[in-house]
Amino acid sequence: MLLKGEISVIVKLKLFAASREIAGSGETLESLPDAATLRDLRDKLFAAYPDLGNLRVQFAVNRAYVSLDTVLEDGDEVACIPPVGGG
Amino acid sequence: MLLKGEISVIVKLKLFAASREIAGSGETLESLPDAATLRDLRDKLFAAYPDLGNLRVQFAVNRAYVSLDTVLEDGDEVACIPPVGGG
Amino acid sequence: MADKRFVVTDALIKADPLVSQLVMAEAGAVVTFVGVVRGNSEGRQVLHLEYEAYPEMAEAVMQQIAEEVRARWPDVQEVAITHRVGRLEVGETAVVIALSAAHRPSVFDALHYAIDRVKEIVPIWKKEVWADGSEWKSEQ
Amino acid sequence: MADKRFVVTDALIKADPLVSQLVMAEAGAVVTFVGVVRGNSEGRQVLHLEYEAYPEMAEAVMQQIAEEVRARWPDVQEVAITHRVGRLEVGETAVVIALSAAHRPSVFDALHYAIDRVKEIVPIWKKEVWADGSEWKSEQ
Repeated sequence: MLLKGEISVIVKLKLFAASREIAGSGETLESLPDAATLRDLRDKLFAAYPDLGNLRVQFAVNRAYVSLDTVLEDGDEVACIPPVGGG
Repeated sequence: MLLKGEISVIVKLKLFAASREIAGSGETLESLPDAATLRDLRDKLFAAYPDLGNLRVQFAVNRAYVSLDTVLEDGDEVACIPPVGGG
Repeated sequence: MADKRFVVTDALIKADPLVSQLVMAEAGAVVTFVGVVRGNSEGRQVLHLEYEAYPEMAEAVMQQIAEEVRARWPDVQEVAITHRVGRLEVGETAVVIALSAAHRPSVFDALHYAIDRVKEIVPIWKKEVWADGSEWKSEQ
Repeated sequence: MADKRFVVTDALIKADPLVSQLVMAEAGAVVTFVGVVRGNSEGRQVLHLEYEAYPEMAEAVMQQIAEEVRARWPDVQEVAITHRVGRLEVGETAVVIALSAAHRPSVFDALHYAIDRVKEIVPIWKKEVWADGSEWKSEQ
């Protein structure tokens, strides 16, 4: 049995455009403690790649924009979304 | 020398859509006295084809909408334009 | 003429040829209005339409409309209008209007204005043909 | 899929295929917005653009925009959006939006709203490449 705080959630993280270039990769697996939120993942990312913090990124979970309070589940697809520029 | 009131102006009259059907022809030559106006031609047409008077027609001279006071010149192209329905 | 901007034709018409005419290095946005023959008019089933034009004047009036549009919306760069005539079946395209501009905000109102003016002043007429009759129709 | 309404693709895109998708017996008006790569951005000469997408989410967000449009303008019948990705040259089409309605008045504002929302929320990114550098660009 896993205790809270242990690694129990693995999410797929996708990074695009400027965030992909900063992280050096378009897709990674991220391991998080049980009950971790999107905010926790964001803080981890910003710590690893400080330049990401200057990008005004949003995040999506399973292809929808969601609040940073969203609790991540094992197998979630999280996307780091810098300011979009379509059209 | 022609006196005022004699036939001295011949215009080409084009009729379209409902006005063409009422007049039975899409193009005629109309003979008018010198200094005749578009209003004179209109009145002549309405007398010949009373149903035209119910159509709310406009007239163009040489492919532009003009006032009924326009004096017609020999060789002018006059068009009888019932309410348009393009688009 | 391949690059004529204001055209009355009895051939099938499409949007992309007009878009291609208007695309230049500085045209970031092209909008089109495509008017399609509807199968229903005030509750009656339309079999087909017959469009008739005064083509020389219609093309001149289309050009006048383009000048009106550019006078009111100076950001609009180019305007092209093609109207089909003859017998049109339900679902076929009767008119295409295309406008280009470097940036977006102007083009939507300008496009709306252009189609309204086409319906108001271009000498083109439309006869609806139903199973039991026909009639020249106008929005005026 | 031939009739998919919301598409991210690396192929050349055109307006008429979307118009054809939306033309039905009751659609009297189809409007399109065609976004074209401009050769100039804030005074700098653009060599080409690189578009990148999160395609699965981009197509879902396009569908959400269509639902927003139909909620605000109930006269709008159908919406189709195609966005191209990859390397695009100046003058090529980056995005096409098409809307259909039985009658005209709604479609112009709805089209304006749709392109604004595409630029605001669809996860697609654009890198401008100049002779002396490049940059990810956003209107946000």
